[in-house]
Amino acid sequence: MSIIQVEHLKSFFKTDEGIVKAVDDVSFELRENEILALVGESGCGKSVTAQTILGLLKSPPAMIEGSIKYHGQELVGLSNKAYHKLRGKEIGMIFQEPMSAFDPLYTVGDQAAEAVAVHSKLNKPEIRDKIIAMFNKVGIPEAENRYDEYPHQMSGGMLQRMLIALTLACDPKVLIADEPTTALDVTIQAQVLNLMRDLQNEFNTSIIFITHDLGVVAELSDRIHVMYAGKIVEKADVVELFDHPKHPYTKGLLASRLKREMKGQILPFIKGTVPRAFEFPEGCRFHPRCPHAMEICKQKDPDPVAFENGHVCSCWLYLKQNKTDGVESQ
Amino acid sequence: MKKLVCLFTLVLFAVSLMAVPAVVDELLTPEQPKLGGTLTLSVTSSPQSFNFYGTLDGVAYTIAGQFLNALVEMHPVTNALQPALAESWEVSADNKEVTFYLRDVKWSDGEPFTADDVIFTFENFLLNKFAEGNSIARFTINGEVVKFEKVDDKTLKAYLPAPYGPFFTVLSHASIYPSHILKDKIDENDPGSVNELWTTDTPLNEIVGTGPFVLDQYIVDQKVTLKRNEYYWKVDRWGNQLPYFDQLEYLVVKDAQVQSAKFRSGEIDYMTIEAVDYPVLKQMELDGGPFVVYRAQPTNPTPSPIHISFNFNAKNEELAELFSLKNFRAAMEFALDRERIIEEVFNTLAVLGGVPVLPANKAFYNPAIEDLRRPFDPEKAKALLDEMGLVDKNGDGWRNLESGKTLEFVLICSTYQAYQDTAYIFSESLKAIGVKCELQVIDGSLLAQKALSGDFEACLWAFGNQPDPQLRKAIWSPGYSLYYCHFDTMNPETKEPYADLRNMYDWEKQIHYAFEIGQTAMDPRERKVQYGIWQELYAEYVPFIYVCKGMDLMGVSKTLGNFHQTADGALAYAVYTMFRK
Amino acid sequence: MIVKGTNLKKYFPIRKGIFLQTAGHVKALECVDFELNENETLGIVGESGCGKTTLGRVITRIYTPTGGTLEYITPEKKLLHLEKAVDKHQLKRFRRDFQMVFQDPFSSLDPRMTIGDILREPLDVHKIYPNQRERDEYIEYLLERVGLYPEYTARYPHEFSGGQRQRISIARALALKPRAIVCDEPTSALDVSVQSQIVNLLQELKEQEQMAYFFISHDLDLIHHVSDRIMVMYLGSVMEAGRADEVFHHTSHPYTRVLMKSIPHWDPKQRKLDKIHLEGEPPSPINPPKGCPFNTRCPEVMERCKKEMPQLQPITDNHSVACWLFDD
Amino acid sequence: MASFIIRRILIIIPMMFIVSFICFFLTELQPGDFVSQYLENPRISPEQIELIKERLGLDQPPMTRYVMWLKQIITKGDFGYSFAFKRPVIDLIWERMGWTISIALSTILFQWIVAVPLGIFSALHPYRMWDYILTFVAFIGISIPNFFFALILMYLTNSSGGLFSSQFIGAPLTWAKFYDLLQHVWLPIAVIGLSGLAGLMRVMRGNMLDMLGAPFVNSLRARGLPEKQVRKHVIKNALNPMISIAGMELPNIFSGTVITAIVLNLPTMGPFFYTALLNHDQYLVMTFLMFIAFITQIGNLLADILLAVLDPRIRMS
Amino acid sequence: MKGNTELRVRKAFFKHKLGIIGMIILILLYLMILFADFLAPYNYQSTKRDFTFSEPTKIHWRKDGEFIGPHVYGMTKSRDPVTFAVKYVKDEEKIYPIRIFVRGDTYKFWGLWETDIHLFGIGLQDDAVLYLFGGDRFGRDLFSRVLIGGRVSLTAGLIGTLIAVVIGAVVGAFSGYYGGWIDVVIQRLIEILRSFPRIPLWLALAMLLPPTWPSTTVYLGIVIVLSFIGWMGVARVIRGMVLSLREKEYILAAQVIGQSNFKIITKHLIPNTVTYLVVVSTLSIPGMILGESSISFLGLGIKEPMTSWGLLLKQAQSLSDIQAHPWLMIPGLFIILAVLSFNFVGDALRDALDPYRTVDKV
Repeated sequence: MSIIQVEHLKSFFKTDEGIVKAVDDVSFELRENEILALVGESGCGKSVTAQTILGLLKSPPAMIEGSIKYHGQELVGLSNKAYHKLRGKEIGMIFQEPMSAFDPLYTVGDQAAEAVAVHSKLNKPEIRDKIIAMFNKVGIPEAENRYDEYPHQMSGGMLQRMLIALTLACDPKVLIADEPTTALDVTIQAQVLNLMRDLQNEFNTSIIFITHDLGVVAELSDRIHVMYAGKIVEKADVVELFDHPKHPYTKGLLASRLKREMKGQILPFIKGTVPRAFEFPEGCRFHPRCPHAMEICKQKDPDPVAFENGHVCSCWLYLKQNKTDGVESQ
Repeated sequence: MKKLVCLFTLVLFAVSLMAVPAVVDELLTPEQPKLGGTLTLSVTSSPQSFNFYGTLDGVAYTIAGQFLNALVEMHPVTNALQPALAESWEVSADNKEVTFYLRDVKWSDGEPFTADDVIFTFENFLLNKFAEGNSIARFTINGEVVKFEKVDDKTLKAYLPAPYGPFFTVLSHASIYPSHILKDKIDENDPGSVNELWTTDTPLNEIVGTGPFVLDQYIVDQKVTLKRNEYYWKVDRWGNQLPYFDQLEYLVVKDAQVQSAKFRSGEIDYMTIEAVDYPVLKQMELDGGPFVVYRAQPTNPTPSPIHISFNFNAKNEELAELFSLKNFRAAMEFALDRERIIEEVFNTLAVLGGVPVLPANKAFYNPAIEDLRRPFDPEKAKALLDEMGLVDKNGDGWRNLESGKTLEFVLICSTYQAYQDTAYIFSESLKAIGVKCELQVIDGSLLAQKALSGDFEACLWAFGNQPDPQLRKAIWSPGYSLYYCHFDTMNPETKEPYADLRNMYDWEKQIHYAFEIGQTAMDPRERKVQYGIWQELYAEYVPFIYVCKGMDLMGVSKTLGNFHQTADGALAYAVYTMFRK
Repeated sequence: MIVKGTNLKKYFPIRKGIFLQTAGHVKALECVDFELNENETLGIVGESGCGKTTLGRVITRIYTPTGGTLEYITPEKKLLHLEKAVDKHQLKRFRRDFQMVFQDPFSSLDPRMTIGDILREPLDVHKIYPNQRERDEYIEYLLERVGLYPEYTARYPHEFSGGQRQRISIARALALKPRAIVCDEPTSALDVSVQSQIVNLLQELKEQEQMAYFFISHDLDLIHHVSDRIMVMYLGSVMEAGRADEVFHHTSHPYTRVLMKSIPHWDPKQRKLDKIHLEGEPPSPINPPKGCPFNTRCPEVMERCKKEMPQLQPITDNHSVACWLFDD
Repeated sequence: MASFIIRRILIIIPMMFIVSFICFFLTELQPGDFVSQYLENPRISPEQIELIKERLGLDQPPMTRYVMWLKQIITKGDFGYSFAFKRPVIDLIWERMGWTISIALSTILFQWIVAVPLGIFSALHPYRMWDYILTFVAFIGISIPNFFFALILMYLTNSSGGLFSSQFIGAPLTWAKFYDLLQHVWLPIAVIGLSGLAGLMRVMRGNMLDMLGAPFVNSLRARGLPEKQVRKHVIKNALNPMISIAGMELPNIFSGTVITAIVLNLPTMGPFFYTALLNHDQYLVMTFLMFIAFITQIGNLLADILLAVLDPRIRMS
Repeated sequence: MKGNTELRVRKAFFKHKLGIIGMIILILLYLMILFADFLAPYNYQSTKRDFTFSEPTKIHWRKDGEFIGPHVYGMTKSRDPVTFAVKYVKDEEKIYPIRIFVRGDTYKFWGLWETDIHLFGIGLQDDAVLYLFGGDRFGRDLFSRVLIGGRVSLTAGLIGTLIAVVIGAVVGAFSGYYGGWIDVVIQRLIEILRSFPRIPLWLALAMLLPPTWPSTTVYLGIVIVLSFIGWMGVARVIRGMVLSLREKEYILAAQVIGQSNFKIITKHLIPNTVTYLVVVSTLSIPGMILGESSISFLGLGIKEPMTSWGLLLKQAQSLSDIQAHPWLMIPGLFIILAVLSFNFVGDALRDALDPYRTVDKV
């Protein structure tokens, strides 16, 4: 049962350098009670996808096509007013930089209360109680006192917890987490990831988790979609993907991981660099860096190929040879 | 506004025993008045003080003129000397003793005016060298000061060291202060403390006078209001107590154009007009505006005709030598296009104006100087310069000095627009005859400082003007404060001003002697002769090249009564006889 | 040995008010000892605010240490003291031998200079290759050395990607033929797929140029990969130090252990996050806790830890720990 | 917070010392002195001038006078004596301060009341017709010399400046007088206010645009706050930086009044200062400059305090 | 963040229509003053008695309905016997065609070579003038005077800003780079100086200029007075920038390679603030132009025979002047035009450069 159904989504921007195809023909679905990870390097379009779902991109300059369905309701082209009912209440979002996600002039408690008040009919003391309870739940010590403090008085880890508390206090069905731990230290990251896992179990929230860190993905997610240059190149169950990556890009990413036993050796790597958003190459966008690049890769974008276990990969290697069980790395 | 005088009439030195009633004549009251109302005039800044002996501020002088009187005064129109606080006086045969009989006058607070007030005023203000606005120089004759002595409450004697022709004239400027108010406020040990009396924060009921009005209200930087003095001692022909207006207001209007705007909108009843503004205002009058614009022969004392002077002791010795040559100065006069200046700077509303004495001053004006004036003639100027060997030696268009340097000098003038324009036109004319004249426009006070310390080459300036040449002693007498073109003639060894005849040219000596005689002469004809000699010498040797003098231009609201132009062109009015129609 | 630090301290004054009076100190480094040997990589690892970047800047003398000694041994075996105001020539000499590669490839290159200018600057300062042709050849050589094309000299930094810029940075550091390079998180701003390229380049240079590295990172795996010896820092102090293998295989300090466990494992079948229990957050370096800096979060905290600061003590030949658990 | 304010106040003392020093030597270095204006007056002799100089202390070396002046200020609160008015300068300044401050404050009020809403409006409709029109008008406002604008307005409205019609000067306060004041006072406020207004409006617009792009705005929207509530946050954040501008604006308002006040004949400090400057009424000039500098310091102080009250980040650091 | 700042600024600037219009006007204005002698039909100092306050000359194209090209008629001056107002009566018999490259007053072009060719005019005639903006009280050509006066007004602002920017950049850079006590002292000093009101301080400073200085020196003096106040704003902005640049790693890199502090400031810090400096300069020039005109308007600035727009406007000070000779206000329009254009350009540059507005309120 899918909560969010994204089909052929395109988010383009007009800039001085040309049209940026930040998200280009992306389709996926978010299922109930799962953590779906969107993984990719900088500029791959994962954040834009999230913002498009929540209608946070201004149009113009953004040009959005395709379809996003939330419980069957079409979100593309939805009025701002209708979105107000959706954001927070149905779909919540957490951001990479917890510090800049808060208005510096109001206390965290007030900001949380403001958000909750919009979506519920509770009176003020009830809201306060609810938020403090939520703060306690996310492990904020002295939640009562923290309620009246300002964002700048708090550490990043603390703020991120509060942002999670604030977002969950509105009881959203879906949570979009945009690199929520990237700005945090590993020890804090571990705490926050743990927290998210626990909360997801408790609240039965579906999560779209956006990150560039495969380690985090491996720890947390149920399914993974790998994005490269505005496209989803591979979709799979988390175990499946780590065990049997199919797309050369995914393989490259996994291979470049540092392993203890490789100390002192030359590390495998993907040649070249990530293309900039306004100069995505023609054909398969990965072909200039792909060790298996063929003539066709330079000309035509590959269509996704479905494998067993819901594993999907967009690569000419599989289209051409038409194998259903994929190709082992050479 | 206190109408200052320019004409000097005969001094009444004969015994005058008849008490003159304080009735103003027909000249000032041609129309039957309506009583009451407010007269609104303007001043250019807030008064710096209400004590005009304690400051040199012109506004203070203007306002004090409305609430104070002197022993004698000049008629506002004819300038004839007439009794004021002194009802009459007699002069001794040797012309050295004057007895004043004081009028029965009350101060505006009801206290009687007595001889003590006069003694008090002379002692503490007029003859107090610490008072900034004192008049010691005017009451000093041959180095000695006039003495006053009380005979009784209403009688007073003045002892002159020598016969002194302009005595009554200087006396008419000596306003009397109330001793009963101020006596206790003076710090005996600090004679300079008189300057701090009647400053602008004094409660206005402590400022009393004998004049037609008395101070009522002072709104900082906005308005000074005076109200009618119930005790004023003048009446009109019909027996009405003067003044007619209940109130006299001075609006503080710093900017000339705002003043002009206020006049046009009828907020100000009358004002003097700049020559450049005359055509527009006259046109408005013709178009039915609420005012009349008058044009009269110049009698206003300040400024005197503009003059151009050259420093005989300029730092550049070659120039100094040149400047002291009569022919050079004559050439400069030939190069001065007075007509053009009158036309362009004054809209033709100016007169040539003689040398320091204006033609309107019939008592002293010497018409002979008209023939001595050198009219604009660049050819003659060129010829004179050529004759002196000042020719263009290097062909760059400028004449050269003997040393080969370009004949050039710096002409300083103040920022006042008419002066600047005059200087500009003069320098243009000089350019045409190959003389380089660089203009330097500087602040008036700075110009004074430079000129009076001899730090200049050429200067365009104007002094105040006075009805009696004696009052201009400071200008013509070496060592005095305004003598500035020939510093060699001042004796550096004496501290008191003293002329050093050794370095004087003959014509300078003649001027010096003429004044020496004129000062103590009591016969007006003798004085006119002596001062006539001075005027002729000035015209001939041109230590100052006089340019011209703007006419008296006045805009007056049509609603004002008793303001008119007499048959001979003089403007006849006085604040205390005007009324609202 | 190239450089040795003993008891190094670095306090930053906190200035407040109109005349910026000192209102306290950020104690970024608290009594740090280290030494760097020739052709050796010393890895410094720790979380943000642990003082590792400060240490890197003290070593390169961007910062003057507040206390302790910093000794440099020249190739001629002369000993220079660098901790206080130093002779200009000596400092220059030292700078030539000790270079640095920075974290952010987007801010470490002057955007107004061409690549050629950037590489020329160190040569000009130290008057190496005054002959223009030789110099240009050398610059081209440097570019090739780091895997770029020589014709890049005329281009500006903004025309390059992060990985390429980091290569330019390395080339600039190499230009003076230094003995050691401080690498301050050289790969943390790079994309995962590019990171390995830079690591490989640095490793290659180490072997070929006999380079010594002072390698700073928050990434334990990376530190393990490149380092010969490592130091684990927490709140300005060294918690654990020793041979890389030793530290990794016999992790001793509770902090290091927690740190190790916190790293997400790239294996979804072995999820471990729920197994760690590290409460709270690091205290502020303005008010570090008394005793052991880690005592506020340590799972094995004892009374003594709250009172006394443990010193770094060897537990084996190549391994020292600053923890009372190992105080025998 | 309290210590912040105290420290902030204490710091004004040494600052004012330096200010006083600058003021003194700024006036001291000017060519000519107070008595030079007397040289032209025929009623006064060189001896008298010497006497006046002596009385006014002008014969002392500058450093001595400066020290004496400072001493008088500290011990007696005496800022010196106006050569022209023979009165303590502080009294003279007080007499004119009322109108000066009233006009300055009303001008600032006017600027804010007009500029802030327009700036917000402009920012919410950026690069549309009204934004362009407002921008254009704003820039015309900045670009007209004050005095020229005053002249043109006077000419157009047939006004003769001042604050009251002459019959109301000094009259007791009545509705008629107040109405008369309003009829006059709009001119200086409009003239002085217009230039700063445009700047403020542009800054407000810019702040708004910046804040609209700030990450927290996205976060607020993501929480489902209605646009109205989001704007409330944005406006509050955009207004804060304006407060310090208000502090800095004070000296500019005062300086705006100098030439305009001369042209418009206002009973404020400006023309008085200008005359004093031309008259070399040294203590008056110095004290005036000091006074304005002081008021500016106070203005900055108030702005700082207000900012601290409104911005927790500043309040708590 | 990516992309060259200058390129980005240039691109963004050219989207700003008002900015482009401003830029074009400025280019025209500066070209105008560059060729002022040549463009001006008359020498700005040459007086004509017979054309005092003559109103802007009417240019006619037709004579008796027949097109004969642009020409003006002869004029005779007369004075109203009652109001003494000057009147000009045209004499349709005397026709003077307007020609280009006409001979007139001689001048030294750029001070280099003497010539008497003017772009257009009717030549030197006794009874006719071509005064596009009318004449002043000496019968000088206001059009020519506006052109020449622009030299002072437009360059005073420019040079003043240049000086201010150089001082401000250096002081700001040192203050920001060294920090510590140097910074504290400089910042306090700037704060003190900024707490003086601008115009009174200008006036007080203008009073310092010895009035006996020749006009060209006064001009320099005014420029220095203007820049005296301008540098502080620049210094503050630059200090702020340097404070953030100082933390940039390329500055650290320069330190590490042993570059001297002086060279770091001059080679790395200041060049990287240049774009900002350009914006700051553009934004502070208008204030300077207005400042010069204010000072000159009050008579404390530029003096005759030199002229500036402010000084020219001084003639239009009185209401009767405005009424009788409204063309005297034309220099005011030029001030507005120049200042407006600078503001447009500055604003466009700022918008283009600085979406985060660090250079507001200089």
